[in-house]
Amino acid sequence: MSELLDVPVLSSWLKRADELIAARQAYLSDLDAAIGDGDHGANLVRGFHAVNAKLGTPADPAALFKTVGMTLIGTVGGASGPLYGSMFVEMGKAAAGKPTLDVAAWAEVLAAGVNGIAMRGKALPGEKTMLDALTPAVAAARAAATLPAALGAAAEAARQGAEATVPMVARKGRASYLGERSAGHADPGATSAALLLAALAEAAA
Amino acid sequence: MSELLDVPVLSSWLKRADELIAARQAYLSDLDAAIGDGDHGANLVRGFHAVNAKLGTPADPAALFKTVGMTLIGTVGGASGPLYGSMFVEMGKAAAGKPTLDVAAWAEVLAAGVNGIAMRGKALPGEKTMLDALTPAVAAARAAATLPAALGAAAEAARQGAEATVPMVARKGRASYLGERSAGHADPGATSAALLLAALAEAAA
Amino acid sequence: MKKLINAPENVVEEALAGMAAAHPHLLKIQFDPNFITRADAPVRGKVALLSGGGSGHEPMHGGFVGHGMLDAACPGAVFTSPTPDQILAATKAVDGGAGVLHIVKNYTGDVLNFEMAADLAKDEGVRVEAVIIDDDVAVQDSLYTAGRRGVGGTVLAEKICGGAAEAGLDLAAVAELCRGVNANVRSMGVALTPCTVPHAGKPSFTLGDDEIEFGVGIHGEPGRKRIKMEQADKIAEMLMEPILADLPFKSGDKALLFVNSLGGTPLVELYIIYRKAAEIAKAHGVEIVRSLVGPYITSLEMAGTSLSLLKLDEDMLRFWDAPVVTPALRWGG
Amino acid sequence: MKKLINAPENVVEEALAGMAAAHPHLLKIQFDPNFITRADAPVRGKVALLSGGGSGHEPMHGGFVGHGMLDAACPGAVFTSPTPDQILAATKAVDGGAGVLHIVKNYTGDVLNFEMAADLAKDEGVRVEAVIIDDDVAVQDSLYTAGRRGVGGTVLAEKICGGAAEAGLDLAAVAELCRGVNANVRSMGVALTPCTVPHAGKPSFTLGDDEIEFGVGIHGEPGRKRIKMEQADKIAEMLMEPILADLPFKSGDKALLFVNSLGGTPLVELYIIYRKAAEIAKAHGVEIVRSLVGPYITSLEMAGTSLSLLKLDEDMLRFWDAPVVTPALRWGG
Ligand SMILES: Nc1ncnc2c1ncn2[C@@H]1O[C@H](COP(=O)(O)OP(=O)(O)O)[C@@H](O)[C@H]1O
Ligand SMILES: Nc1ncnc2c1ncn2[C@@H]1O[C@H](COP(=O)(O)OP(=O)(O)O)[C@@H](O)[C@H]1O
Ligand SMILES: [Mg+2]
Ligand SMILES: [Mg+2]
Ligand SMILES: [Mg+2]
Ligand SMILES: [Mg+2]
Repeated sequence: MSELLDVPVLSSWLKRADELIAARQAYLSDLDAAIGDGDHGANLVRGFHAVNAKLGTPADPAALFKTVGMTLIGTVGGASGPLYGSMFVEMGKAAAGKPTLDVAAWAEVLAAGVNGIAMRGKALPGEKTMLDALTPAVAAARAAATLPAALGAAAEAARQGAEATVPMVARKGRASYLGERSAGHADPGATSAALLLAALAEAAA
Repeated sequence: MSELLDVPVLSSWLKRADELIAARQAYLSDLDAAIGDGDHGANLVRGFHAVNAKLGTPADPAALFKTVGMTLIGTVGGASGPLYGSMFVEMGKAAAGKPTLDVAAWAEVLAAGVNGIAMRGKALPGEKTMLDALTPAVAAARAAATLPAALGAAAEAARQGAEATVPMVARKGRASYLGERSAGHADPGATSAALLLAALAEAAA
Repeated sequence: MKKLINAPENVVEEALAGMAAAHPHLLKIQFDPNFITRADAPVRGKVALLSGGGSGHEPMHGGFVGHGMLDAACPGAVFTSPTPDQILAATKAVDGGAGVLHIVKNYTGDVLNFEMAADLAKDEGVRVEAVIIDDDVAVQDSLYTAGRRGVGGTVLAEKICGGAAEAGLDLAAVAELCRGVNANVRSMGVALTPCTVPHAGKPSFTLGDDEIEFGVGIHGEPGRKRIKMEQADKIAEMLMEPILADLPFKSGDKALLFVNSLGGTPLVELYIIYRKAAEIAKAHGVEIVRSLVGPYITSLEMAGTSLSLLKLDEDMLRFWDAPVVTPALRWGG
Repeated sequence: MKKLINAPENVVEEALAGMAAAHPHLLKIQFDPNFITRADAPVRGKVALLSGGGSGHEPMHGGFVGHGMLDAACPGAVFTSPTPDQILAATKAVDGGAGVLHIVKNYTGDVLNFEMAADLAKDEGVRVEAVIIDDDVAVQDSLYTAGRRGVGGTVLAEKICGGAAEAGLDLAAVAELCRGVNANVRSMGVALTPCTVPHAGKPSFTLGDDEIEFGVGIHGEPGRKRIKMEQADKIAEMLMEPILADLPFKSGDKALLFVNSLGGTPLVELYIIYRKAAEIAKAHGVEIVRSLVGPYITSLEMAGTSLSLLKLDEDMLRFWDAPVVTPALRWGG
């Protein structure tokens, strides 16, 4: 595994993300049906299919992230479209001018993306959203010394973060309407966020 | 058992008819659901409840039959309302001036009633309608020597006539829309007609 | 059975009370016998239009009472035709001196009850004409049946004749127009699920998860055949084919296409069907110049659709476009 | 899942094509990005009204496009909010120089997508105001949630603001009126059955034969509580009580009562509910001066109803009565 993320690796990330999400579509939608409206799987499948169809051969990571972000914004809809879209748009801004990303750069790019979600959604960790997977992933990436370690640790932190949403009471998004009844189910957005980071770790391996 | 039908016996007939129909409401409606629209039981329950509520103490059989006929016409609706209504209205006309009915008079009153149905519905025996129970009942009543024999034979003939509708293909009423698919089910109107004549035999016994 | 009702025996009366409360400016409602008239009935000198039938097909007919459509509607029990006393009372209530047209769907029960009522009304000096609507091509051989059923074409006949009566046509002319609409409209329906009549308490028939009832009647009467579920485009084809063949519709005809929900089928699906049905009509050379899409003649909560295609002449088009102000159809007024 | 569709992924586009075919005089429909505008858009000098949201709630919003109501509607995938590019394109298409009001139902997805679109439109020089509708009293504590959901009140806001825009009010005034409608309307719904989103292929939740979901959302979101089935009168009481208490409605208030079908509940049941709800309002001293009864904001084929009660002032009443010519609401035009 290389110490740098470049356009080919990032492209294969998005391909793997598409595969993983398609494979887990029903599961994601079931999670959403339990505490939301049951479309999260379909929303992301639509988005990541479109991303892979549109991607082409971007000049650099910044261009790649921007295309991904704009495509997600234009095809996903729902809450997750603007949120994941903003994440990639912000990642694109943070990656500006960098032909490749080393471990430190990647941690900061990811942090910028996650911050984009937090700004757009006005959410904090602990409110049972995708942030509960992504915030620990940023911390794990920042703490790692090598890129492989960072990707693996981020994926694992996101997985645990998603799991940790199970007992939480939702305060943001559709699940919040349920109040206490939202506890006992994993958050679909946190679960899909963990899948995205798992896809990256696999793609870069 | 008396050799004459008078107002008290005829009144108890209608009471017994109401009971029998209420007890078989679901069965009648199920028969109607199979080849029609499933309301025959409810239609007749509504009608015979109303008849018993309205009946009072009519002056003679003619008045009694007329009240029954008009009440059925005013409360049953559907095909069976005008048909059974016409039957009783015609029975009233045929019974005019007779304080009691002996076996011969009863056979002719019944015949007039059944003819009323045939005229109103423009139907012939063999078309899978209430006429298939009632026409043989008229013949049986006419052939009997005593009133008890006439009532028993008419009830039995109607029962067999209703059973005989099972293989028939409907040519009249809602069941006719089914064409060949109407075969294999007893006609609900023939079945309720047999119940009416059974109620009379029981009430007069 | 989960329904927003109190007791099954009160469904019709309570719904009528709700209609009266919701539409005080449009409707007057009488109980025992039950009938609905437009608020300004009788309209002097105008031919009055009266229709009726079992309840459970709402908005038909009560929702079509008002300026430009029906003068009166007589609701029977659910799926059961009204009784002659209702029809008689309504007929007398709306007669404005120019006579009353009874628009009757061809079901034995409806025909018999309307016949009795018309006889009684005539005895009382009211001029009555009756037109029987029988537009359902699902029932094929009319020699051996009670004849074709009256379905979606009824809605179109009521609107068009309502416009004509408002325009001042006399009883014979409105009746003639009504017969003309009936002669030029063909309909066919399909059910995806049964419905449950409140007093029956259970579904009127059963359908497998992958079965549909093709040619179903509006009372849940079994249809032409039970077939496997198909895609919307195929179903639109299967409905349009016998409709087009039956009149027959010819290239150059102008027509109104009515895509109706039987109750449980949502609008989004009706538009998918509309798209294909209009395409088929076009391919056949029939120009669709007017449309109606929605739940107008329903079977309680039954899922499914019916298509009606009406060949329009100038008069029908003009009276279709004429103002109508009723709870369920309203424009131009 | 038995539905009159072809492929789940084509539902929205095919239904739009059907709408375009059925209503050529009223609507123009654009694809990719998908949006619906009134046929005469942009209307010079008039404030334009735009709304949107997931598909599956028909006739909302596309059925409300036309003279006197919306200038544009943006349909997302079924139950999924539309995307900013749709909203941006529609905003530009209907801006007649007087600015565009975005009427947004309060769901995170809708709010975020409309926000992004409004930012982009402003960057391109279009004046945009957004009003968030949040009338659903089922969601109680708004400090710990995404806030109350936008439901039936949306339909009323769109009609009333459409009338105001047609009358020449400017963007600030129409937006202010819209906020006023939202501040004076309260809604609550109950589901008797779930619905099935085509691309999910199975019911969005499950309910026992004797259970209902009280306070359900229009996307099948679980509601306040799951309770045993009750009679219609009791359900009307349970819906009206929190609605009346919340504004609170006071004796002497004039109001509009909107009894909505979530899709699968037939009109006859809505009128039974209407009857009791109007009775309760009256007992509370609230005078119902206008009504709306029917399937206007639906959740596919879900059985159930929602009630909305809007306290009317003179302006709202006048703009409610103003002419409207859309596929789903039409009068006076
Ligand atoms: N305000 C918010 N901030 C961050 N994430 C959010 C917010 N609201 C919702 N989400 C995330 O979005 C997910 C739902 O996405 P999705 O189902 O696609 O959209 P919708 O709720 O509009 O149907 C939730 O599981 C949650 O993780
Ligand atoms: N033309 C007819 N002549 C005689 N009997 C008829 C005719 N049409 C229908 N019937 C009888 O009426 C019965 C149906 O009655 P019912 O269910 O109450 O009315 P509907 O068919 O209007 O729902 C049939 O079973 C049949 O016996
Ligand atoms: Mg969702
Ligand atoms: Mg029947
Ligand atoms: Mg019947
Ligand atoms: Mg959604």
